[in-house]
Amino acid sequence: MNRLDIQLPGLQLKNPIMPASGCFGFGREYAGLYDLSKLGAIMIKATTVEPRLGNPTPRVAETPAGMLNAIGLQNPGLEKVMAEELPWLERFDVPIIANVAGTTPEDYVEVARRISTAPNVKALELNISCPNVKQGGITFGTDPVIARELVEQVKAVSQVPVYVKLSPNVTNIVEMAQAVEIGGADGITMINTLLGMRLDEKTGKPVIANVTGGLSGPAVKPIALRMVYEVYKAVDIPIIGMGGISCVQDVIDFMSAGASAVAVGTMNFIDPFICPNIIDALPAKLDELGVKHIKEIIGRSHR
Amino acid sequence: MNRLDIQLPGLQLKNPIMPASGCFGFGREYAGLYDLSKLGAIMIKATTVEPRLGNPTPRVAETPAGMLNAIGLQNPGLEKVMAEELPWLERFDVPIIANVAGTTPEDYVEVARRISTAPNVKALELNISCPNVKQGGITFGTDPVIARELVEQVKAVSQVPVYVKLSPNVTNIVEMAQAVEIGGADGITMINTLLGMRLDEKTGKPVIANVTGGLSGPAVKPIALRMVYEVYKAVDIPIIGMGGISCVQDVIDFMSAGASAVAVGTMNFIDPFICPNIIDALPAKLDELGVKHIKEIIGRSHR
Amino acid sequence: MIRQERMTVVSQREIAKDIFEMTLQGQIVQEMSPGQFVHIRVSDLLEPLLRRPISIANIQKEAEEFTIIYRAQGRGTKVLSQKQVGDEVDVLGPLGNGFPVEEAREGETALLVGGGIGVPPLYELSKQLNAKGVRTIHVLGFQTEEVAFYEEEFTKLGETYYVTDDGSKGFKGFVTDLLNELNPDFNIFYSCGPLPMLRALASMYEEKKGYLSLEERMGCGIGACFACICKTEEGQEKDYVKICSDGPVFEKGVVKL
Amino acid sequence: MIRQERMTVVSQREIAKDIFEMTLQGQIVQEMSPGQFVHIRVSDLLEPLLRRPISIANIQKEAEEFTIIYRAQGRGTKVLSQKQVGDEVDVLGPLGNGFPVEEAREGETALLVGGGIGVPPLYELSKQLNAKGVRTIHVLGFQTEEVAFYEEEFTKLGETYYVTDDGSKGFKGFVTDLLNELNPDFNIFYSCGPLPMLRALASMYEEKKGYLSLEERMGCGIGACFACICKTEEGQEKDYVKICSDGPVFEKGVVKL
Ligand SMILES: Cc1cc2nc3c(=O)[nH]c(=O)nc-3n(C[C@H](O)[C@H](O)[C@H](O)COP(=O)(O)OP(=O)(O)OC[C@H]3O[C@@H](n4cnc5c(N)ncnc54)[C@H](O)[C@@H]3O)c2cc1C
Ligand SMILES: Cc1cc2nc3c(=O)[nH]c(=O)nc-3n(C[C@H](O)[C@H](O)[C@H](O)COP(=O)(O)OP(=O)(O)OC[C@H]3O[C@@H](n4cnc5c(N)ncnc54)[C@H](O)[C@@H]3O)c2cc1C
Ligand SMILES: Cc1cc2nc3c(=O)[nH]c(=O)nc-3n(C[C@H](O)[C@H](O)[C@H](O)COP(=O)(O)O)c2cc1C
Ligand SMILES: Cc1cc2nc3c(=O)[nH]c(=O)nc-3n(C[C@H](O)[C@H](O)[C@H](O)COP(=O)(O)O)c2cc1C
Ligand code: FES
Ligand code: FES
Repeated sequence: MNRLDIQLPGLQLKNPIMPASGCFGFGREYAGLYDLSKLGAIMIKATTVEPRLGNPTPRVAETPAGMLNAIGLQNPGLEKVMAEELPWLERFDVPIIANVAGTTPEDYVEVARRISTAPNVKALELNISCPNVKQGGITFGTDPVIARELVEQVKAVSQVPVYVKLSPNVTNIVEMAQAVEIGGADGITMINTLLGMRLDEKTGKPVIANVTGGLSGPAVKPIALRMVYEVYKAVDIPIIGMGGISCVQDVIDFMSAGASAVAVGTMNFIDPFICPNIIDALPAKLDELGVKHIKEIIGRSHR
Repeated sequence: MNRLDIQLPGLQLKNPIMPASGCFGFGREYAGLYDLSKLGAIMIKATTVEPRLGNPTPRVAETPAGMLNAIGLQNPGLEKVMAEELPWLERFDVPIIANVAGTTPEDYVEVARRISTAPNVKALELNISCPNVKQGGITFGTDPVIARELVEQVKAVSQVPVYVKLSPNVTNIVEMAQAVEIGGADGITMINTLLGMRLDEKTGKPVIANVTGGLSGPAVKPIALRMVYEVYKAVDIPIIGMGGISCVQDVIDFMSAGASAVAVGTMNFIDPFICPNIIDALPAKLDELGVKHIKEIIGRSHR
Repeated sequence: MIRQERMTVVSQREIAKDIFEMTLQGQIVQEMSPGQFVHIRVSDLLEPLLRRPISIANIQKEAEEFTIIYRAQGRGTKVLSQKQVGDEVDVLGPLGNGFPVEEAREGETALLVGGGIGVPPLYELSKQLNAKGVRTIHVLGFQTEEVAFYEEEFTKLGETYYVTDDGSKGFKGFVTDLLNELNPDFNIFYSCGPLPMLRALASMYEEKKGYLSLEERMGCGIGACFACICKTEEGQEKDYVKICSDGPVFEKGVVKL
Repeated sequence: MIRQERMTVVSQREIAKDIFEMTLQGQIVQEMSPGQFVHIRVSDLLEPLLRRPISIANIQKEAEEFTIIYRAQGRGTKVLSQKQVGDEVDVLGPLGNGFPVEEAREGETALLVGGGIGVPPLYELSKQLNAKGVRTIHVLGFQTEEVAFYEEEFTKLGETYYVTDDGSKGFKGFVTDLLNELNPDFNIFYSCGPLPMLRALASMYEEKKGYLSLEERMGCGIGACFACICKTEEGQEKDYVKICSDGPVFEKGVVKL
């Protein structure tokens, strides 16, 4: 019996563990370390219509139990992702979730229309929450009306279910979640990074060339968990939870709060084997909790 | 020459270091450890009109490089604070900043009117950002119009300058800062805690009896720093910065970002001598940075 | 007086499954009394962040040493269990008000009831009671034999009974079950352990003088943060007490259990 | 192949002010070459969080040992400097593409120019160049004598010049000043150090074949996170390279300095 499989709109997951977008490139580097078919799914790096070079360096900085990044959606562009990255990933038995980004609604629509036709892309993740680009990105993620409209437009063209990635940089996360649900989202992924900053000790100037960066890693876990907990109560679509996951217990925590699956971001950099290690550790954890299938954990905080 | 003194509305600070509200009680416990006259100021625990017993326990939980609390504004009430705590604190040569909380605007006004008459209370800190009480608290801190009106009412009765403590749980911190500035605030203190959660590993239920708690400690520093940086650019009133300060470098960081003084919260629990230790370490740090007076550091990130 | 000291690890060993006994050396030992606790920073890094409250289990003033016995289960105590002889540990203490040894008089009998990691502070208490001529009876409850400890040490000081949930050591059941059977004759009792045990004891020995040591999650450990509040019974002077600074030991009847 | 290994500290000593030399033992040593680096997790706790990239300074395959030389200045390297012999350290490596030893032929002369903590990888490089009969000239720049290291080691391998900002050791000034005076005769140069130094060298020896090792803040260290991007010069195949996986060593003229 598979004690870990999870069915979600568009996604047949062997297990609920996947690397988060932007923390795993297009899989090539980690494929040198372990068999990617082991993963529940892969969330690939944000893709935009045109290739992007991203922000100037330094792009990362360390913070207490966390890190800041301002990569700025660097990616080879839709054509190259379609022609090279996605076909390469077909060798693995793993569903791909394509992270879709853009500057205008038209950008999102264009990427969604095309990328949703790739055979191994089983779902889209609308990135309306990247804090590191001047236009688009987070502005779509902080206004419920704009977010809803964008989701509607993308849903109209996508061949696969659409998940929307929420930004934590809002007063009311529930309002955002409900807006994208009304817009037709098939699921929610959360959370993206929190806007933060680090200063150079000598000069006092921002370390990150882009001034601010997105905070991720274990430091943000309590915030992410609270938001998943709140959103779970307020919507009927499934949640893929993320934000600071660093061990098998964190997976249990996010699923307890209401996530149906989880993504691991930053910790891939610290422990490149973290995803397979967590997958291997899950059955023993379920035994410890006296649970037959991991599904039984979903939402238990609320029961 | 005093290289550390800072003048702020109502406050002649020997140095820019003070314990944050709620992390130092009314000073009695720390007075057993060191001479409180050493501190730049003391921000006392939130005071409400009536005594409050606060939330059920557990009230604290640990998180990566941070902690959650849901004390719930427990305090002995205005009468007792006026009759016992403030007079007791008069033995120290240190200005007191009284943290004012309430459920209704009338509560705030009542506490502000009375407590601002105490001889050693040199400023008020309007707590419109406590995430741990059902009514009042954070609702005042997330709506700019309500915040502005509350500040106006309190300003009308207070005998001393009024600082407003901002909540980080908002989409737009600058908007909140500008609103309280227009309302007549003499200064801003920021940030209060971020709403977070921890689950019990076995049961999956929230550890904090109040379900959610306020996240503080080093984990939140990058967020706090970013917000101070943004607000400094947008307002003309001084900022007292806080959020995760754990060492002398953090003080330099907050002041570089634009704070005129800082408060240390959570780290008092981990290192009860942190405030005097930081004060002692500041002159050497200024030498290292080639700076004569700490004032020169304020806002240097922006120059 | 409460002090913060970098103390040196003199010994560290696993005395039962996941149960460690660690001895630390330093000056604050001079001010310690039984039932008090220390607040330990397990790492100089920022994670794990909070100090851990651990009871004082054995005090040796001449050697400037004291011993703690703790279960390495969570993140912080696991880090603590990795310390080696010679390492330094940041200790804040001694904290709180311990067991009043003076309430038992020479020639009297004291019943000491401990449960799990509530057992350690009873050891120093028993030592001091015996030193002043008080007879001690020890009733010590554990989940299983695997996690039980200090049999020899307690037996040397007085009559000692073990109780385990599964009967793997000593009597099977709850400590209160054994006490019902044993029906010991005593003048005063002292106890530390899980809340249900303390509750059962308090109602079982309503007529007796007794002292209970409580636990709560802590922030500061010194009375400043209001994390460790416990409501008091009707009729007490204050509505609440702080476990860290008013306790952790309270006379039976003071706090709402 | 990149692997993650818990390696054992075999030695650790301060060889200059705040400069530590640490030797680690483990299997991944077998796959290391000069100019590559390792990504080190300094603590198993969650703070400091990120790995630290450190160059491989000396490889001893028979002993399964390699050596790093690092400056303990920031938070993470300070924690690393507290490790003791016998402690384990989590190492990811070997990473990146190192110095091409094969580009220098027997009988030729290689100029090795290092600045500060850019000096360490040149040591293993020089060892391997000398082993295949390449003559090496070392020009090593430091801020002051206090932080200079490995004089004996480099001198054994070839002509060695020290340059310090304040003249406290060797020549006073920049390495390029000394090179201008020295005007050495060489076939190829290899360099690692601060960007201004690399820039000056690249323009000074425009005609020569040269390899430069770059630095950037890193996330993953393996090419996945796009943290360590560097733009390339016009006419290169790609617009950018990743310092961690395409570099850290690049032929002069490939990347925009
Ligand atoms: C006054 C007092 C004396 C104690 N004496 C002992 C003793 O002698 N031996 C012993 O093994 N244990 C003792 N405990 C319990 C001990 O403090 C906890 O087991 C320990 O803090 C758990 O930390 P952790 O790193 O293992 O767990 P984690 O899960 O990492 O702890 C996370 C946070 O929760 C707190 N916490 C978790 N469980 C408890 C608990 N049961 N009580 C209080 N805080 C908790 C931790 O302090 C920490 O802040 C005592 C507790 C108190 C209040
Ligand atoms: C390929 C490569 C090889 C290196 N080899 C060596 C070596 O052999 N010896 C040596 O002493 N140093 C070397 N460095 C520099 C070394 O990585 C940094 O000095 C170190 O990471 C700083 O960490 P910290 O804990 O001292 O500082 P912190 O200030 O705590 O570092 C905070 C964060 O910034 C990063 N960071 C800070 N400074 C640098 C820097 N100069 N380069 C890259 N990241 C930085 C850290 O890795 C960390 O993520 C190398 C760097 C690279 C990229
Ligand atoms: C270096 C880096 C790059 C990221 N790039 C993207 C991205 O392209 N698209 C996206 O939706 N999220 C991106 N994220 C956010 C992560 O997918 C994730 O939501 C966030 O980091 C929280 O998870 P974590 O704490 O496990 O890292 C990135 C995060 C990091 C650290
Ligand atoms: C236990 C605890 C109690 C607090 N009580 C109050 C309070 O009564 N009033 C208030 O304005 N802020 C309160 N705060 C927030 C702190 O004053 C401070 O804004 C916050 O903790 C961030 O700073 P830090 O990271 O240094 O702790 C409390 C924080 C903690 C941890
Ligand atoms: S732990 Fe802070 S008051 Fe008791
Ligand atoms: S450090 Fe991640 S791509 Fe180079």
